[in-house]
This record gives sequence, structure tokens and C-alpha cells, in this order.
Amino acid sequence: MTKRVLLAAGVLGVGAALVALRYGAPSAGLRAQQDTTAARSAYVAPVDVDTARLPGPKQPVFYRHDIHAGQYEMDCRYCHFAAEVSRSPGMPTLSTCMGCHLVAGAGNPEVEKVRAAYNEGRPIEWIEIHRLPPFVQFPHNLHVAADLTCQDCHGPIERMPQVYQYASLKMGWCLDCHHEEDVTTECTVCHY
Amino acid sequence: MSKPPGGLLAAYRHVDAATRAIRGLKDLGYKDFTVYTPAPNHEVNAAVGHRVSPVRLWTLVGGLTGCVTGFAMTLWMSYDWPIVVGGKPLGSVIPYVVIAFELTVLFGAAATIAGLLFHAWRNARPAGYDPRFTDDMIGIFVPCPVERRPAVQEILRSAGAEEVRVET
Amino acid sequence: MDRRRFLEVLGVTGGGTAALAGCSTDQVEKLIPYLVPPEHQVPGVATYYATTCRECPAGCGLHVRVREGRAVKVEGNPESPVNRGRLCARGQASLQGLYNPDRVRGPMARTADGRFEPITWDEAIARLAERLAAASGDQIWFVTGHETGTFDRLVDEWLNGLRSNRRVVHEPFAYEALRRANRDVFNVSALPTYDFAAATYVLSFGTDFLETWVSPVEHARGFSAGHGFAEGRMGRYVHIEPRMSMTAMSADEWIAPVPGSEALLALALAHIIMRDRGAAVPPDALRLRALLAAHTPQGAAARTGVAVETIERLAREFAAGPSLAVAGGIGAQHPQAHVTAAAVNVLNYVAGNVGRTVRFGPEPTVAFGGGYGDLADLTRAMREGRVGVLLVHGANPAYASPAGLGFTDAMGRVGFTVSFARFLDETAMAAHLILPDHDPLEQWNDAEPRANVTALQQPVMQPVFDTRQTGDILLAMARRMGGRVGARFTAGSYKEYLQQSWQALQRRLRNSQPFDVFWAEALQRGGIVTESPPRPVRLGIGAAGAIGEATIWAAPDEPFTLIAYPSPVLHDGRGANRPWLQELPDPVTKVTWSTWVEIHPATARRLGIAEGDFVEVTSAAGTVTAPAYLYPGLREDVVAMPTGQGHTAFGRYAQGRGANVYHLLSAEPMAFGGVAHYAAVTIRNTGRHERLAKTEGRNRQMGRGIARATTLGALVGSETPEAAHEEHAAHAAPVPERIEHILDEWQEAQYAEARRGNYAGEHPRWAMAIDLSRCTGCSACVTACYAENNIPTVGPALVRHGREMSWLRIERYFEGGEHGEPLETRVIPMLCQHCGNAPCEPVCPVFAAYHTPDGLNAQVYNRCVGTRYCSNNCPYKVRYFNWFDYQAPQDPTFAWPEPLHWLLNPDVTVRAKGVMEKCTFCVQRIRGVQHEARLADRPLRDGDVVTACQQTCPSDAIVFGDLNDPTSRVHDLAADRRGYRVLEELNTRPAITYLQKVRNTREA
Amino acid sequence: MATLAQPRTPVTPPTYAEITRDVAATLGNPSRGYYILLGFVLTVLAIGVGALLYQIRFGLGVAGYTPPVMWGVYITNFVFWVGIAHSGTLISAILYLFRSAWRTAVYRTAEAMTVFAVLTAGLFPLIHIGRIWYAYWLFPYPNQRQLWINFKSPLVFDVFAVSTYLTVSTLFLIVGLIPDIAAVRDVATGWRKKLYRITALGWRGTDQQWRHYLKAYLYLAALATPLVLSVHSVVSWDFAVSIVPGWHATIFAPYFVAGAIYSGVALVVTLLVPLRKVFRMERYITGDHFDNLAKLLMLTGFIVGYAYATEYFLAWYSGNQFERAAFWNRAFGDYWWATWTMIICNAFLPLFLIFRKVRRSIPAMFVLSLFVNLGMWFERFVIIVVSLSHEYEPYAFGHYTPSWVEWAILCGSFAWFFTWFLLFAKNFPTVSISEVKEIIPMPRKGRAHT
Repeated sequence: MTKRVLLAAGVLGVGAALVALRYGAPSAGLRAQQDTTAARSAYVAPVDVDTARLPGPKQPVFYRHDIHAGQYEMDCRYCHFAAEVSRSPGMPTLSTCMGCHLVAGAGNPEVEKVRAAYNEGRPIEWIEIHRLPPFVQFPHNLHVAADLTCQDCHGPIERMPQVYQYASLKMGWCLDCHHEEDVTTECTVCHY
Repeated sequence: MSKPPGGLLAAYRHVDAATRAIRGLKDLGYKDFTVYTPAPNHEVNAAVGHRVSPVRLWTLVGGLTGCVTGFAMTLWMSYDWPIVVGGKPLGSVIPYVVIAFELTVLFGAAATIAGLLFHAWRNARPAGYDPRFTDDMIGIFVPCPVERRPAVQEILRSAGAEEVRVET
Repeated sequence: MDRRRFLEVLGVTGGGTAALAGCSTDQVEKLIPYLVPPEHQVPGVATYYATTCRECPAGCGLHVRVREGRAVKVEGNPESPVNRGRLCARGQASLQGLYNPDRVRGPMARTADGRFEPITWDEAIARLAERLAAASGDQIWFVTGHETGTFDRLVDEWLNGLRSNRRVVHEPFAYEALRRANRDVFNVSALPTYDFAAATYVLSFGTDFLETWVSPVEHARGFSAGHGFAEGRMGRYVHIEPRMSMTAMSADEWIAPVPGSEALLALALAHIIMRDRGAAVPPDALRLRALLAAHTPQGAAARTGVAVETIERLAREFAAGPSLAVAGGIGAQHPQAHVTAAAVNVLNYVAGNVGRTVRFGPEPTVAFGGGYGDLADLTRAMREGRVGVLLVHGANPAYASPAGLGFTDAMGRVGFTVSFARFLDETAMAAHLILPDHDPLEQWNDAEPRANVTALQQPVMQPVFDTRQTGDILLAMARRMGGRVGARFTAGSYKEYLQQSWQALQRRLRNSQPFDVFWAEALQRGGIVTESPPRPVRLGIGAAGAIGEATIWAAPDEPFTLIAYPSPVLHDGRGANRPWLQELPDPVTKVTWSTWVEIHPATARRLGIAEGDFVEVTSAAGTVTAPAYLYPGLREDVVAMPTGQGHTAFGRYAQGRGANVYHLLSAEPMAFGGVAHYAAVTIRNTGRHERLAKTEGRNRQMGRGIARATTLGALVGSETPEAAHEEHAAHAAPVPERIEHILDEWQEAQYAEARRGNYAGEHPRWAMAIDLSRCTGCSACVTACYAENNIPTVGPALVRHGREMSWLRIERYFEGGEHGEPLETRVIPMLCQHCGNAPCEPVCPVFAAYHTPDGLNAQVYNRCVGTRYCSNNCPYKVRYFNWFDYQAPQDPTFAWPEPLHWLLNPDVTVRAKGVMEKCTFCVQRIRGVQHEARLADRPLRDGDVVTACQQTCPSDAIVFGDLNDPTSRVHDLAADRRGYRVLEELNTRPAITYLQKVRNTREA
Repeated sequence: MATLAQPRTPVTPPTYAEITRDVAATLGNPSRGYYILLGFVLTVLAIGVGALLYQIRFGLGVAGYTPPVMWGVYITNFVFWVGIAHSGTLISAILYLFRSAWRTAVYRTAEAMTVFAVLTAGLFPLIHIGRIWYAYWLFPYPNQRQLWINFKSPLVFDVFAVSTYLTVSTLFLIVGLIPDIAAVRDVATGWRKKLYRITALGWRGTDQQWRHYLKAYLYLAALATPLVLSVHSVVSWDFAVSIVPGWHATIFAPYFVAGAIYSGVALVVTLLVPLRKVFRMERYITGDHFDNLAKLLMLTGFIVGYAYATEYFLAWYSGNQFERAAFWNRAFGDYWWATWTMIICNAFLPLFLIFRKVRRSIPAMFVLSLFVNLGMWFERFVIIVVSLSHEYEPYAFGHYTPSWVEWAILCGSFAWFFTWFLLFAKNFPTVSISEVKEIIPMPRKGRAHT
């Protein structure tokens, strides 16, 4: 009984979030999600997954991109708010999480972790997965503006219960794309 | 490899004796005998009378390959990712000559060695050998079936062999 | 957001500033997001806050660049009328005050055994309150630095509430002499504003107006406007001082009179003007006629050692146009400095400059109060045990006062000493309680640096440490003590108190906006500027007396006169704990990290002193020992030492370096109530020797035409251009026209071949122009470069090995000065020339050095293997190698001890051990702007890209832009007739065009 | 080569058997002295390695580098050792082509010296670079970064020249060794026999083998000859190609090659004198050999002296103020002592070789060769360091003094060289058996046929 109530609350919260999003300019993230509209109702994130088998490091909170970005089709920029305007995508602040999770997902142990952290006023220390060496400058905003979808580099994130490094992120990997798209391969574009 | 045929092995202390024996053998129509010398000796060579070694061809081919590789590599790499330095042409042939030259020598030398190994070590292990041949004696080994041995032995002895023995 | 969390937030982009390690992605990095999104903070996007610089009383406006909640760069605020967006080296280094690893990290109390131990704020405040309650009003003394705003009032009111008026302002460079002279001559105790831009003729009587004097950045701007060459016109500047200071290096003529005799010179000039002009002088000046009559040129010549003709000429030149004479510099503060200042006031008045180039503002709300005299009184009081509680804020009298005063010992007799110091300086070390104040970049405050300007300070970031603003403590104290003092203050916090006084200000200005709007605007602009006409001043009654008592300071019988001149870098010593400033070569001597004694080469030869020999300088007051530096810019009977070094505390960077020149100065307050910076000394060679940590190899350019100069006459066509230039041209390997042509085409062809690297369609060619007729050698650009590009400081030992990393250096060359002909100094900023045919590029085996399509000579740090061939092949020697690991905490060469590393620019890689680095023309700024332009889908406009050096240059000598854009400033300047390229005969085709220095040798 | 008179063969030429015996004798079990020497050399080597590790840990700053002097003792050593290598190839290859018989007794030593010298030289570019752990970036290998190297850079020339030289000279040495190893194989016993059996590659000296062998050897010599000339030319271009005053000179290639052979021959002498004594080779390495080596020294020494003169003349004649300043600074600047050491050792001392007495006196030659080695090291030091210390920008002039690390590594490099040489000398024939035999007529019964 309570479960159903909570689910409803969760859906409501996410619905609110999505509404809020429609006002944003159409962008990579958004399109990525429209592409999947066909499969909208089709994809339902598995309820229980074998966490031991999942690729990628174990995060302090088992946050599931496949539920948020996949099943509920939330726009990436809802949490990674800076991707369009800054070189760094921006990590969601806990208050962003609480926007929904004040109501949604109560009882879920992972959600409870988030709430606890919020109440204690201690940020969650996520483990960084996509890490570039410090001598590489990668502006997210330019790549978003260049009509790349998040998935192009980060993989099918909306199907990942636990995020793992999808692309090698090595120089050769960058170059392949830059050559294909005939973008500059000038060294000082990334190295300075 | 299959066991080499047996034959007669003669040892000489004197170079003129050895050459006499070699000529004798050649008169009898022997071609496939082997002469051991501790050091290169022109009299023996003259007596045996070989054609020029084909190793030089290996050197030539190797050298040319190196030269071509040198120019090809440098030029291709310069244009594969064109980077301008000091306002110089992307592919500047003049400095690349150095690379090409070095590779010419490198490949040439390598090929020469390969040639040497290929030619000098092919069937270079006849049955008969004696340590003294690298010291101070000239050796001649004549592979021949048993029935013809007396004749050959005669030639070797008469030429002045210190000793003649049968190798199987 | 408390400090812990703040540190965590930094983690978000910790990577950006981390080491240039290998590409290993295996080590686990944490991403720690904000808990709640702070307003206008987007990670990766910079925010700018307007505030005010408090490194010296000038009060320049600041724009602080903030990334991820931490200040990473300070720049001038273009809206501030004081500095118009420019900044000096000290201002640039204010960031190192904020992040200084030796800051007091929380309240501390002295224990029985004399150590300091941390305590809680509540406890600290309790202790202070109890002490204050115990002490009777007149036993409570409060020493502050020069405060001109709300805090100043707060302190007064607060003391008043405690029935005390024992307020002492200690500002080592307080210009007592000048203020005294203004009082005497004009009945104004304020300092006027000086319009160097309007003056076509500047006469400085030992005043370092480009270094420390009053408002150097403002003066530099004005001076370069008035004296810089433009459209065939420029001003003329004559400097009169026994020593050629950095300011004097920009002079067209340097006159070295007998030390202390400038007043006579000034009066003689006044005399001549009066004589020649007759009634043309302001009527009330005629009163002085009789007095001036006594000061004949002949008389002056006899006592100053300046030829009569020269004096006459100076007078003619001075009288000719809108001119300006300045006096009262600390470097000329001899016992009779007030007379000099008075004489110069009279001179200005007689020449009709007052109100024209010398403007007094409206009656200032706060006078530039106090002076050394008050400190002397305090010391006496302390010694006599009349001081119960001593509070010290923003001043370090224990260091910046003559040793003879015995301030430190006297402090021992004080019942309870409270210091609000941010660092453990000499005074704080002697205190009982330390209540660390916020750094100026963390606090709310305001200041009135000069008439018509009220500048605001706002916190640009969360406090780095557990500090509290002194204002808040005083208010808290008042509340706690209640009663009379408690009643006075209604404000809950200092910010509130500040706003109250701004409400009052708004009323005064009859500004009708709602206060929030008024306040918000003020915050955005960094303060408010009011307009008011200059106050007309008349000659006061005291004028005659002031110059009447023209008893010139008798040059001492001791063999030498010591000039303790203010260090343009370390100021009065407050800059000594900033590694950037310690490593910044002194603009004149190019020495870093230490003190030196300037001695004329001839004198040195006579005494058998070589450079680096430790000489013992002894005055009546004391003795200091420092290595000798042979400087031709001195009279032979003068030796000079800078202020600022010789700290016995004040943190790792300052402590135990060099010698404190204050030990040589008389503790006796002079007639004008200040310290005399002249002293009679003897010098002795101790025989000890040390290689000076200077960045200079040879100080003569061997006719290689690196720093070229010409004369105004030559440019406007009446004289022949300078010899050195000709000789140079003779040596240049001539390249035939035809060949030049071929080379050009070829070079273009090469760019064409590299289209694949093309950045944005028709790419620019970045280039720079540096106008040597504007550059004063102040070296602000050097520090700005350190700040922008994460350049490590290496310390004296490595500087001795020539391993300093400054991508941009100011080369200082001497011309002449030998057998008779006048000494001329030339400065030239030397940075990577970004050559079109860069010799450094083709020799790199791995393409780490190469040429970008937009004309940059790029250096890819992570590709560099460190063969150092590029540096050998660089004719300009502007490539710098990482000899050690400057970013490894475990290494002795670690350059950014926590929290200093927070000022690292996240957009610039920190270079690793074993790689070559160099000026990149601030490529991170270029790319940043290009990205923005591309996102906004607009073309780049000239002036979009501003390099750090250009941005800060107080005299606007540096211009950066696109050479391919025919409308750009740099395009015009590159074709300027004064333009030349250093060592261009090597056919390196530099992208930097230098415009010859122009000397105005026109003598009327 | 006119100076290379044919030596009068020894009064009583050794018989083939004697030659084999004498040479094989040098391969007997080492004496205590040998082990002491080896131990000492290894200790010094360890110190050098320690210094290198220290430098890698803390950075190149531990060396004395003082900008603008960005190249110091390490590059000096590099050029010095590459130079040493040259005489070996000269004697073994060039003199072989010239069919000068006297080389047979000494060329093996020279050739071994070549290989080990190049082996030593090759270390220094690595020791010298800032990030030794990325040294492999200097080779054009396919990598995920899709980056190649800059073939316009003289340093890349070096990479190719030095590695080629190392390979070719090693092959040349090995090929020359094969028949001799076979010879000692047939007289050796115990573990050595095993060693030689493997390393002789089954050589038996058949007519077929000799036939190909001689051709191959001839062509290797023919390839090594231009190579040896090219290598030091390339090294000289490291400097000549740059714009540094004092480096940028067209004379550099021949000047360096001559200098290289000069220093190399000197070291050959330095090595031969003790070797001859210890291995009792007086019969094979005679005064004639030293006489000829001395003549070589004289020739190259004169070329070097001439080059010095030319440099100064051109500096003056060019009228280029930078060149003039650079050379004035060389002769009378901070480093005058280095310059004059080089001039005296390299240009004046060889004049003594005019006297036959000196040429044939082994002690005199030994001492002289030491001085030449010293002088040639300083030549490189002067060219590299002194030129860099005074370039174009007077403000940026500097003064460099090497640090203990650099000295330690220099000593270490000598130790490294001698470790190899000692091991070689005790385990492989240092005098070519077959070639010495080749120039001695074999006994005959009757009168030689015509």
C-alpha cells in the first residue's frame, strides 16, 4: 500500500521536474531523450540488479541513471546543470536531489542515505569516473553546442544502473572524432 | 639434417702441398670437396677457384631498401599530421637525407649479415673436421664412396699430407 | 558554508589545478558537489566581484576573479577613478596575502611559557572584555594603520565609548613632511591630487611618484599620458635626487644635487620665475618676493652643486607650460623634508600650477591623520606603564619603526596587548592575544582613498581560516560590555554598521534611490565617485615662515649619506611575506629575496668593495650588514638601502631575509613629526662575500640595440637619431629585398599548409606591441604573469643559479654614465617574441614546440621530454625549464604550500618536473574568448583578448591583438616609425614590436 | 694515408701455432689484479648510477645547469664518447679498405673500444633529458596519440645516427670475431669451450665460408666507412644547425670528425700500452704500430689545430658582432682556462710527435695520449658551455659550474666503459688471430711456385 503511494509521489515529483525542463532550450540531452520517446513506455529499468556484476566503481550511494535518465527520462541537464554554459558539466547539489526526494522514494535505503546526508549537511563524495589528465582542457559547453549528445562520450548512460567509463578518453579517441568531423586538431586547443 | 656422406680427411702443414692436392682432386673431376684453412689464404683460394660471392647483392638490395624507407617514412609522417615548425616546409627533403642515409647503412649492413649467414652456413658441416684446422693446418675433406677411396687417398698422400684418415 | 565544506567544494575542480602527471586515470578522484548551490557560481565559469585594494593607502579598485568559490586573480576595476582598471605588483600579490600559508588560522593566546596556543573565539572575546573592563579609559590605547573609512570612525567611537582618546595611527609612509608643508603653505592638511597628464613639464624633488608615493598607479597612468610620446608630442620630466630611483629611470634628465639641498633649488627656481615674470605671478605670492630674493641661483648653485645655467634653464622650462613639481617622497625624507615640500609648494604656487595640476579636493571627511610622532608618544607611555590595554590593528610598529625607539621592549611593560594581525608579524609576536582579522578580500569595509572617491570592500569568498573581522569584534565587545559603549552601537554586525554609515552618506549626497538600489550599485561599481570642483587655496600666513626657516639639512661630516628609500616592491615591509614580491626583481637593481647596499662604482673601487661583498653600514642609531650592489645611479657620497626586508618574524617568506634599514634611522621624530630616511653613515667591508640573487647577467647591451631609444628631436626631424641605433644597423646582416620577399611568401605558404590546424576559418595572427616610451619598469606585468600563469617561485638559491621562472622579465640596461656623459637607463619587457620563424621550434625532436596557425609559438608541456635544445636556440632566452618539482609537497622546492595552491589558475596547467615552459600570450584567455565568440556566433573584435600583462600595465604600454585585422591597434603600432623588433637581423620575425623609447632632450 | 708506412714485419715472424697459443693465453683464468681492477671499476659505476637515480628523483636541478647554459657536462660527455668511438671504425674499416697490414694487430682492441664507447655515449642523451621516462617518444613508433616525431630536428638525426652506428659497429665486431672464436674454441677447455662453441656459430673455416665471409667483411667495411664520417658530422650539426654564436659554423662537420678520430686514436694508445704489457703482446704490437698511431694523431691533431685557427679567423672576418663577442669571451672570458687547456693539449702538444723518438717511445706516447684525451674533453666543454653562456641577450648571460652529480656521472661513464672493456678483453681475443695469420706466409715444402 505505502509502496504505491510513494511511487505515485515519485512520479509526481519527476513529472514536475520534467515540466520545469520543457522551458529549457532544446539541447543535446533533450534530443537524446526525444529519440527514445518511441520506446518511452517500453523501457522499464530492472527492479533488482546484481550490483556485484555491474561494471564501474561502487558509488557511496547506489544512484541509478537507468531509472532517472532511462525510465523517467529526466533530462541530463536537470542535474548536470552547467553542461551547456561551462567547461565543467556541474555535479547536482544535494538540494537538487531533495527537490524530488523530499517526497519521492521514501523508504528506499539509498534515498534515505541521500536524505541523511542532506540533513547532516555533508555532501556525498562521488567517485569520479570520467577523468581527464589535468593538462587537457575539455569544454563541455562547446561539445554540447556542437550537437554532440551526452551518450556520444558517456555511452548509453540511461541504461546504466551503475556508471562505468564508456570511452577510453585517450588522445587518439578524441582525435578520431576530431578528424571525422574535420574539427581542428590544433594542439593548443586542448593543451595549455 | 640427414647425416653427411663419409669420406677422406687429409691434413697438411704446408700450403704448397695442400694446393697440389687440390689441383690433383680437380683433375680427377672432384668438385664437392672442402678445404679448411686457419686464415684466408690466396694460394688455396686460387687453387680452389670460386666465383665471386653473391653476398654483395644482399648489400645492394638492403641499402636501396633502407634509402627508400628513409625518405618514405619521413615524408609520409610529416604530412600525416602536418605541424609547422620555424616556418619551414612540412616535408623538407634536405634534412631527411640524413635519416635516409642512416637507414641505408643500417639496412645495408643488416642485409649483408643476413646474406653471410644464409650462404656461408648452408651445408657448411661436412663429416670431416679437425681442431688443428683453425690453428696451423690446412685440411681437405673429400666425400667419396668406399670403392673410390684408394685413388683419392693416393692423390692426397702423394701431395704430401701429414695424415689421411677415413671419416664416416 | 564553513571552511571544511569550502575545502570540499574545491575538490570539484581540484583536478584542474593538479599536477601535470602522466595520463594515469587509475588514482581515485572524488567529486564533491556543493550542498546548496551558491548564488551566481557555476563551476567552470568565473565570477567577478568588485572590491578595493588595501595593500597601500592608494585604495585602487579591484575586480576579483572567482572560480568555484575561490579568488584566483585580482585585476584593476576599470570604474575606479584611482587606477582605471590597472594595478601594481603589490596589488596583484594581494592574493598571496589572502592565501598566505603563514596566516593566523584562528584566535590565539600567549601561554605562560610564551608560546601561542589556539583558543575559541568566545574565550578570546571573554578575555579581552575582562581586560577592558579592568582598565580605565585613558589606559586603553588603539593603534591602527591608515584607515579612511567607516572602520576609522568605528574605532574612534568605540574608544570614545570606553572614555579613551588614545588613538594612534601608524602608517610608516604617512608623508608627514608633505602634510606639514601643505598646512603651513596652504592651511590644508590634506593631500592634493596631482594631474600628471595635464603637466607638460614634471619636476620631481626626490619623489618616487611611480613607486610608492601617495597613489602610484594613478600617477603612472597620468604620467604615461602626459610624458608618453604621441603624435610628435610628449612632456618633459626632470628628476632631482641624489639617487636615480625607479621613477627617475623614466626621467629625461636626472640631476643629483648635494643631499638635502633640494629646497634651495626649488626656491631658486621660484626666485627666477618671480624675477622674470614680475607681476604675472599670483598677487599674494608677491608677499614672498623679499624672502625669495635671498635665494639667488648663484647661492643655490654654490650649495646644491648644480650649475647656475642648469638652474636658470630649469626655471625657464618650468615656467613655460602647465608644469608640476612634486616633493615629499619618502626617499627624500631628510630632517628638513618639510622645508623642501614647502618650497616646492611655493614653486608650484608661483608658477600658477596650484588649482591646475595640483588640485585640493573639498575638505576631506577624514584627514590623513596621525604620524610617527604619535607612535613615539605611545612608546613613552608604554615605557612609563601608562598603557593598560594596547590594541593593534593593521600596523606593525615593532618592525616599521627605528630600533632606537625600542617599541618592542616598551611593549613588554604593557598590561595586555591584543593584536588583530592576519600574520604573526613582529608586533603580534609580542602580543598576549591575537584575534586574526579577515583578509581585505574577505571583509566588508570602505575607504576614502582620496577626495571624491568612496570605495567599498566586499568579501569575494568565504573566509579561508577561522578569522573574524575586527569591526565585528569591536561591536560584539561593545554589546558585551553594555553601558555607555554598548548604547552607542545599534548595529548587529559590522556590515550593518557599514550600511548605516552608507545610508548617512546617501543622505549627504541627496541620493533619492531606495537604499538597496544605491547599495547594490555601489557594490557592483566597487564604490561611488562624486564630482566636486577643486577647492581654491591661497597662500597661508605660515608660508613665509615655512620657507623662511630654510635651514638646509647639513650634509654630514660622516663620509656618506644613507638614503633609506621605500622599496617599490615590498613597500614598508608589508609585502615581504608574499613570495611573488620577494621573487620580483627590484626594478632598479634586479636583486631578489634580499637587501643590498647601493654604492657608486667609483666609491666601491676606492674602498675596495666588489659586488656581493658584505658591507657594514653604521649610523648614530645602529649598524646593519648587507651585500653591496654597485650602482652608477648614485652620487659618489651617497649610499642607499631599500626598506622592507630584515623581518624577525612575519612568516617563512619574510623571516630572516636581508637587513632592516630602520635600524639605521634616528628614533627622534623630526620637526614635521616623521622619521628621517636620511642618515649619516660610515661603511666598512666585512670581507664576507655572497653571490647576489639577482636576475641580471650584464647591465650593458654592448651596442646590440635590444632596448633602443631615440630623441624627440630625432623624431620630429631636427636631430639625427641616436648613435647606438646606427651602430646596430651596421651590424645587422643585410637581407636583400628579393630574399625578404621570397621568405615572406614562403612563410605564408607554410601557414597555408597547416590549414588542418586552422582554428576558425580565416585565423588571426596574434601579436603584441610594447611602447618603451610608456614603460616605466614598474614590473606590475611580471607579477600579473605569475598570477595568471601559475608560475612557481623558486627562492634565492635557485635565482642565484639563474633558474627563476618569470616568463616575462623587465631587462634594465645602462647607457653612458661613464667618463662624464650622463647616465641613461633603459627598461624593456622581455617575453617570448612568438617568432614567425622561431628558431626554437625546428630543433624540438617531438614537436612540443611548434607554430600554431594563429601565429602563436606554442609549447605543449605534456609532450615535452626536456632536451632543452629550444632554450639554447632561443636568441631572447625566454624559455624556462622546470629544474625541480615545484608542485610536490614532499620536495624542498614546493612552491604552493597549502592554502597557497588555491590561487592556481584552473585554466592553466601546472607544469611538471623536467619540462620547458614559456609565455603563451595567455593562450587560455585567447581560447576562452574564442570559445565564447563561437558560442555567441560572433566574430572576435579587437580588444576582446587581453593578456594578463597588458591588463595590469599601469602606463598602458602593452597592446595585444590580431595583426591580420587592419583595424586593430596592434596592426597600426606594428607599422609605427618607432617600431623595431629585437634582434630582427636573425630573421626570426618576432610577433612583438617594440616602440623605441623617446627622450625629450629639448632644452628651453 | 701516405703517412701510414708499412711496418717492417718482426725479425722472426711467429708461426701460426704460436699466434694461436699466445692469443689463447690471454684468455686464461684472470689474476687477482684483474678482479681488484674490476671491483674498483664496478664501485665507481655504482656511484655514478646512484648519482643518476638521485637526479631522476629530484630533477635536473641537482646538476649545475645555470640558464642560459642549458647543455652542460652531459652533452660534453656525449660528444666526447661518440668521438672516441670513431678511431675504432677508422682503424678496422677504413684501414682495411686501404689494405694497411699493420692494423691487424690493433684493430680488434680499437673496434671493441668503438662499440663500448658508443654504448657509453648513447646513455648521455638519456641522462641529459628532463623526463627520461619518456625517452622512447624520440622514436617514430605508431602510438595512440597519432603523433610522429620531428625529422627536422638534429636531435632526431642523432637518434638515428647513434643507433645505426651502434648496430653496425657491433655487427662488424662480431663478424670479425667469429673465426678467432672458432680458433680459441678448438684449443680452449671447460666452460670457455662451451661459451666459444656457441659464439663461434659453428665456424670451421671452410673455403666456402671464407669466400662469403671475406666479401661480407669487405662490404661491411665499405658501409662503415661513410657511416663513421656521417655520425660525427651529424653530431656536429646539433650545434652547427643552431643559431648560437660559436656553434653556427659550416666548418663543424670536418672539424668534429677530425677531432673525433684524434681523441679516439689517443684512447686507443691509452688502452694498448697497458694491454700490450699485461697480455705480453710485445711481439705483435710493436713500436711500428705506435709509430703509425702517432702519425695518425699528428695528422688529425694538425687538422684540429687548423680548425681552431679558422674559427677565430672567421669570427673576426665575418664582422658579426655576436660571433666576435663569443670568441673573445672564449679566449678571455670567465672560461679562459678551459679554452687554453684545450688549445695547448690539442694544438701544441702533438707537435712533439714530429720527433721519431717520441713516436716510438711507449711511455711518451702514453702520457701524450692522456693529455689529448683531456684536451678533447675540454674542446667539447668549451664549444658547448662557453658558447651558451654568452649568446645574444646580455641581460641573460650566465655562468655555469658543474655539480658533484655531473662529475659522479662522468666518472661513472668511464667505469661503465671499462667494465665492458675488461670483461671483453678477458673473454675474447683482443688480437685478431686469423688476420695476423693472414699477413704471415704459411710454411711450404718446396720453393714457392710462380
